[in-house]
Amino acid sequence: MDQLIFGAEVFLNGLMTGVMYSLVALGFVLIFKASGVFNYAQGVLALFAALTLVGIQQGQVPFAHLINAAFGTSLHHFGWTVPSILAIALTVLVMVVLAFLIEKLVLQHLVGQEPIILFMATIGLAYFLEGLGDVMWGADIKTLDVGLPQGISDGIESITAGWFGYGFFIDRLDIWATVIAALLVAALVAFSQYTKQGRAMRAVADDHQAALSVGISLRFIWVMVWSIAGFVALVAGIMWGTKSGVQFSLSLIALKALPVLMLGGFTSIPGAIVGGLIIGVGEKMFEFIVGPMVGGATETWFAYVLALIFLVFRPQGLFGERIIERV
Amino acid sequence: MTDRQPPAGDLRSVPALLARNVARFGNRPAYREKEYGIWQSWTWAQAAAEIRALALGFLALGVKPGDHVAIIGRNRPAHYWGMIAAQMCGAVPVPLYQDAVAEEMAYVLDHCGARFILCGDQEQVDKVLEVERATGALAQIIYTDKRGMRKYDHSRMNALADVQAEGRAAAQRLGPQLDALIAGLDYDSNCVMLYTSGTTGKPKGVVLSNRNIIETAKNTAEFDRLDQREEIVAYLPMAWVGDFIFSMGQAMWSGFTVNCPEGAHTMMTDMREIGPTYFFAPPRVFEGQLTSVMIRIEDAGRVKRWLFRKGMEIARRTGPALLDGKPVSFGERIAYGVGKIFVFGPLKNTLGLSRVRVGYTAGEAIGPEIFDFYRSLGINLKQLYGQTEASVFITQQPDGQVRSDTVGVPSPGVEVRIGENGEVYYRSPGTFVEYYKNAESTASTKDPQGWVATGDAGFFEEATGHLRIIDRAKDVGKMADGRMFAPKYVENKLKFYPNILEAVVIGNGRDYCTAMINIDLSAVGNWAERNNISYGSYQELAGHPQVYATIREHVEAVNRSVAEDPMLSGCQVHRFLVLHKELDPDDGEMTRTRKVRRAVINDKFADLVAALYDGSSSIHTRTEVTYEDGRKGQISATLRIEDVRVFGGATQQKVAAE
Amino acid sequence: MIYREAGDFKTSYRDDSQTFPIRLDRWGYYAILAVAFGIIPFVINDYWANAVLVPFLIYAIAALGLNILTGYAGQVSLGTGGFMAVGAYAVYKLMTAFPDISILIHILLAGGVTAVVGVLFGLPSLRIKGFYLAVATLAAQFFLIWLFNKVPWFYNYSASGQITAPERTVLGHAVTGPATSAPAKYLVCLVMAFLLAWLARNLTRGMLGRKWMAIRDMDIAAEIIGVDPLRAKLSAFAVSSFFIGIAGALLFAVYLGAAEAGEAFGINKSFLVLFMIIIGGLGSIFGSFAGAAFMVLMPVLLKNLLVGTLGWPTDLAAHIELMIVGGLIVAFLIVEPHGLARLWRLTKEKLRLWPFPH
Amino acid sequence: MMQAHEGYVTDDGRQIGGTVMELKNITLRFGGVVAIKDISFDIRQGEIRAIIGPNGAGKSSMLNVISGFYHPQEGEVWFKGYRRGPMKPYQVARLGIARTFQNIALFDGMSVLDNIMTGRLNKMKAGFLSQAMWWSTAEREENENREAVEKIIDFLEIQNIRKTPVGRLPYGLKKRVELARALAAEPQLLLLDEPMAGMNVEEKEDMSRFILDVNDEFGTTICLIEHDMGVVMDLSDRVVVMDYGRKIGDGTPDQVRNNQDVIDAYLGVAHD
Repeated sequence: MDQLIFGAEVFLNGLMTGVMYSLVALGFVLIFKASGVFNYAQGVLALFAALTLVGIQQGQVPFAHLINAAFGTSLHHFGWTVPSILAIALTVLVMVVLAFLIEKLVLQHLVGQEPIILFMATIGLAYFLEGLGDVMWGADIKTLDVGLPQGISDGIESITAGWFGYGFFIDRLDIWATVIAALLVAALVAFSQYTKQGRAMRAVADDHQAALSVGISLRFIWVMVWSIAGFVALVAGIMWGTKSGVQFSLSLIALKALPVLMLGGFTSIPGAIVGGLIIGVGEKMFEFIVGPMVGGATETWFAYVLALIFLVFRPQGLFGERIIERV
Repeated sequence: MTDRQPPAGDLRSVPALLARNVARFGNRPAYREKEYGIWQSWTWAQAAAEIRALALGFLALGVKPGDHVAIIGRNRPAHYWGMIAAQMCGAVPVPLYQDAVAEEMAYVLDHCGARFILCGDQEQVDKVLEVERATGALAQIIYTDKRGMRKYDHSRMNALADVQAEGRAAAQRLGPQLDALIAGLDYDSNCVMLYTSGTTGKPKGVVLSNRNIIETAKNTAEFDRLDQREEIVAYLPMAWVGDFIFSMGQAMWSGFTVNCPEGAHTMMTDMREIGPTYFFAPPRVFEGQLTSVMIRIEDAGRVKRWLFRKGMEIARRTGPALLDGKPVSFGERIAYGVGKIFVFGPLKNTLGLSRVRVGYTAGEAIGPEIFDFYRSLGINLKQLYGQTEASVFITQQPDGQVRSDTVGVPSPGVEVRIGENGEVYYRSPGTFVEYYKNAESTASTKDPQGWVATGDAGFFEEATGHLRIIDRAKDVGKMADGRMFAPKYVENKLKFYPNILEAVVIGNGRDYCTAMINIDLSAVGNWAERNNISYGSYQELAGHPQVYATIREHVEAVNRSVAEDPMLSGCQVHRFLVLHKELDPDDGEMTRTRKVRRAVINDKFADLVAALYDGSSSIHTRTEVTYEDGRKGQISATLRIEDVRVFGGATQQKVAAE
Repeated sequence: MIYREAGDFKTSYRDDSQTFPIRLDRWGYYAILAVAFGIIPFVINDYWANAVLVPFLIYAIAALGLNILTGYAGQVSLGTGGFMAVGAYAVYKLMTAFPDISILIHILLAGGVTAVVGVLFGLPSLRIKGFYLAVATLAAQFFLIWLFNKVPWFYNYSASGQITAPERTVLGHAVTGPATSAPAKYLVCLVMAFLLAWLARNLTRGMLGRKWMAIRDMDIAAEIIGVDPLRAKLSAFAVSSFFIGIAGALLFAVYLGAAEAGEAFGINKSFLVLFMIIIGGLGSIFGSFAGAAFMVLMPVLLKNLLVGTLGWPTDLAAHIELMIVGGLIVAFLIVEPHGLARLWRLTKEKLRLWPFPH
Repeated sequence: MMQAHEGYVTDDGRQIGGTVMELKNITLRFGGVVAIKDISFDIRQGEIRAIIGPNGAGKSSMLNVISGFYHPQEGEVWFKGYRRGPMKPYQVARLGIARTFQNIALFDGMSVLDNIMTGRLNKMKAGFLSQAMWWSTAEREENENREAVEKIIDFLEIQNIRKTPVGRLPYGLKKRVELARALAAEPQLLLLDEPMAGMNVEEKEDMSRFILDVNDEFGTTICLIEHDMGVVMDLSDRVVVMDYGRKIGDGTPDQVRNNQDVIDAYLGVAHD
């Protein structure tokens, strides 16, 4: 009985982690759909966003470390702090600029390259951004607080206690995260369905030539998509950052989005979400059930192995289109 | 009198030399051919085996002593083997020009009554079959390349490989007979028959004996200290005596390696790979190469072009001196060394000339700056003077005594004298036996004492004892006022300009000289591109005013230099025109060896000649031309005629006819 | 400019298809070997061994391995780190289990073990292609590392969870353990690198290599002309893993001496080696070495410059290095997707045509 | 007429042997779509057999059935007297069936030479170890096969591009290299998928010459699909005409030319 309830709790937590994964995965899907680029840097993007946010919030001097080293100064803070909303707004701005630069300096020159080359390019990009983030804001672990409620939700605990005589431990943040993520997803779906740019985006995804012929600027779409991805990354970054501090591991956690995608299929937004949830729940449950027998920490690989096994039987993922080979 | 003693041992025939080489150089490479991506090689021993098999096959096919075996195809070991195999059977090989058109071929086959013919490939076979009925004698066709031959009627046709196989099979039966035949060959038996593409009339079959070939090979090989380590590239027509002497005579005597390129289009790359140590090429090859070098360099970046210019300056200053072993200052030597590393070393190498120890050019006079260009790179390029009837060598330049305007001293064993009319006569062990089935022209060329008239006019320089050739003797004529007229002499000076491909100077029995000129399309065309002058056709380019201007400058320059030589100052060109078509062997205007046929030109372009002398400033003309595929057509054009200024000496200065 | 090829002609397919068909290249190659074997061992000191040469040679081997899989057979893998770990732990278990057997044999066996594991994780490649596969190989990476951390048997139940290489000797000279001399380390790695490079060349020049490349360039066509994709891909995985396993074994036993799966063979190793072959040149043996040299030397130089010369803090230098590496990868993919190997080939062509431009 | 199974003699006097491949009542579907409907015909030893038809007639599908890339839902494929069950493409290749592709399928990363060498992979048996060590066995085998390949290179007159990377070649030459690769396998049956597609006139002439020469020199049995009617008629000994997945004609070029259905179905649309 207890096991079952524990299970249920784990399941819930899994769902919520899953939402996070879906969130990062969304970034991938958007970019992949629009530019056929498999953006490995998405995770680092989240890290970078979070770092920037914290930096701005706390009024850090960008590149302080570098400047100090170069000119023997000892700059650190401007001495002011920026309200979260403003900070977020500024960060979004930064991400847009970043998106623009990426398009201008990288993608533009790689048009028409094989996907695998683009993929490798984004790995390089990831390294660059990681380095940049550290050089700009310093590599020390930062705590991020944009005023999201944290700590165990007493409400749920008492209610559930009322029901099962056992109170579920659920972090308020997770609840918020879930809600925000859900909203974001809804918003994105709506965007891609009902706005002109959104449709343009899908058009590009289906066929670059066609998109061009109907007068959609590829470059604009790409900048837009990367900006959105940047924004999504920011949100994800905020969530993870608030939960477990802003640090390099963030980008590794974001790596989990890859198996998520392989489940969901690179081209499907709902796929990304479902995939995220499956992985989230899956790894938590697996750890809960099998973990103890094998010494735990199975989360590190469960997602990948699951995806791997799954792929062998359905190479194009849950929702991806079937590939027919012709000669 | 040429000594009648055979050389060391009794190497009285090519097959005998082959046997000697097998014994002496058995495992050294004798032949190589670029095929299937690599240089297929045969040692002397292997080659000898192949040749013997072929010879036995010939016997089996019924080749008899005295037969003529025609050979037509590109330079391939198999074809050289065919010649030797024929000799083994006591037959006489008759190599033909592979680009000969059907009629020419028909005449030759008919004239020599060849019973066997060795063809390179389907194309040649087709030609033979086309003319077969013209020549009754033909008994058997043998072909080297099997490609596409499957469908042919093989009742009188065999693949060379099959002939060899048959020969090997019959080795037991026919071996002794073959050995007897080989033993039967002596110093006076015929070695080869070569048809000279006579500048006039039908080709003549020049019969050369073993003595002719072997003595010449021996003397000249010793002259240049050739040995078995030399590498040559055999790419000149097999029917040309030069190729026979180099790739057969000297190769057999010295035992060096003959390399055959994959085909005409790969010649240059193959040449680069092999890097010959002993190299012969007619002037036009060197000209062509130089032109392409210049063009390619022009496309290079500024730095490279500067480097190249600097390098070549140094080379011009120092190179020839170093070659002739003249004293050169230490600084100059250093400079040359540096240039060698960065410029002409690599250049020579990419041209495949860096290993050349002895290089010859002949057949036509070569332009001084072309000649010097190669000399200055450190290539020991020399000139020789010769003709088919002499087994090539009459005079040649010893190392260190090389000049572009002489043809050197008499080759070893050759006596040379100048006739009273200025014509050059020679007598040598290489002197041909006879013109086949043409006793009277034999008699008219070779007197009882064995002196042969070259048909060229020339004189020995007192200072150096080197021979200088002025012109074809019969072309050396007198002008209306009795002054000496030597068209070739002037034409050569004209042709030394890269822009001028061919020139025909007219003036025999006239008051003054005029010239018809062919521009060099590659050179002039390139110049046109640089000065973005657009042109639709050769004809249009030839008629372009600026082209005319350039050509006139050249002609004037030539006049100036001609004027310096009192004996020839009368030959200055007063008027000229630029021809609207290239002179072309297919139109009979030149020989296959690209010698101008004056008679043909004189009547073919009679109208132009007239115009040159009637003072008119332009003329409209129609000319018949032959296209590659043999079809004939008409082209018409209006040509401008321009006057050129002439120089001092040209005024009345009679020369007594001595 | 420096090439003199006249007279350098081939009379057999053997000569024509040799590794260095041009005489000058051949001499250059022999010269390098002479220096590597004949001179360096006598002048090498610890700094050069540990900072530059030994890691260079070891990573060159890993790069060769990954290049066979990715560059020749076109199967992208992000599991290199994991496979190196297999090599490391395999050699550790062998060393400790059979102390009397030569370490060299253990190293080779470690390669063999890795090959088997590689084939195992290669199986999905028959169904999965492109970066789906790339991601799938991450499973190998993370699972293997987890395995080595969680199963004490692998690290012989040592308290630290680390593996430490005991001293083993070759011909009386210690090649593992703290007492190992610089020349010994260097020579072991050199010999291995030399032999494996030769092996790689042989495999890639022949029909097996052509099968790999055929699969890489157009797998359907390859299958239709008779390539069995299963065997082609798995053989690529096996050979590649063999190389990488040996690299891992050397990295642990000869270079590091002690290692912990997590930080010694983490995902970053996978990327490091991947970068080596991208920068060096996919599908090129020379490229594997060039890439390894580049990725090993660059940090050293940067460190000397930023930390040594400018006196900047090391962590900053490290971050800047990250940026530079990342930037270079992107730059290379944009400018010269075929890496240093191609650049080298182009320069060579120019030199051969000198003084002509074409 | 010539449905008799013991060969015949062509008008240019070539002896055509017995049946090499026979297709019986082939039907091929993709999901609901019927690509080929109940088609039967045979290919004889040493003949040049053409399958023609307007675009979308199912030619390519037919070729893919013959080459074993598609497996028909109904019907039988007989090759050299054995019924061919479903096979992997590479197994079919080992039976001695080689092909070229409509949109060239060369290995762009490899040189012309290597591309053609791949054609001989079923001829090369050297084991893994001997390749790894480059033992004499492996090396000898390599060089022997190189020799065979060089003969083909010479035959198709592509010596000067021997070592060029295939990616850099112009279209026409690529086609030739692909033919070379197929020939290198010394196939029992050579399939050519639109060998003339996208070629200019003289390229087409070259290609036809080579096809005829191949058939003549090596006696290779050739089956080609092509929609350029003119070329096919000059090349082939017998022609199958397809339209909308059905066979509407089969026989010598002349017979086909005068076949009313063909004239209606094919020649009509051929001119658009």
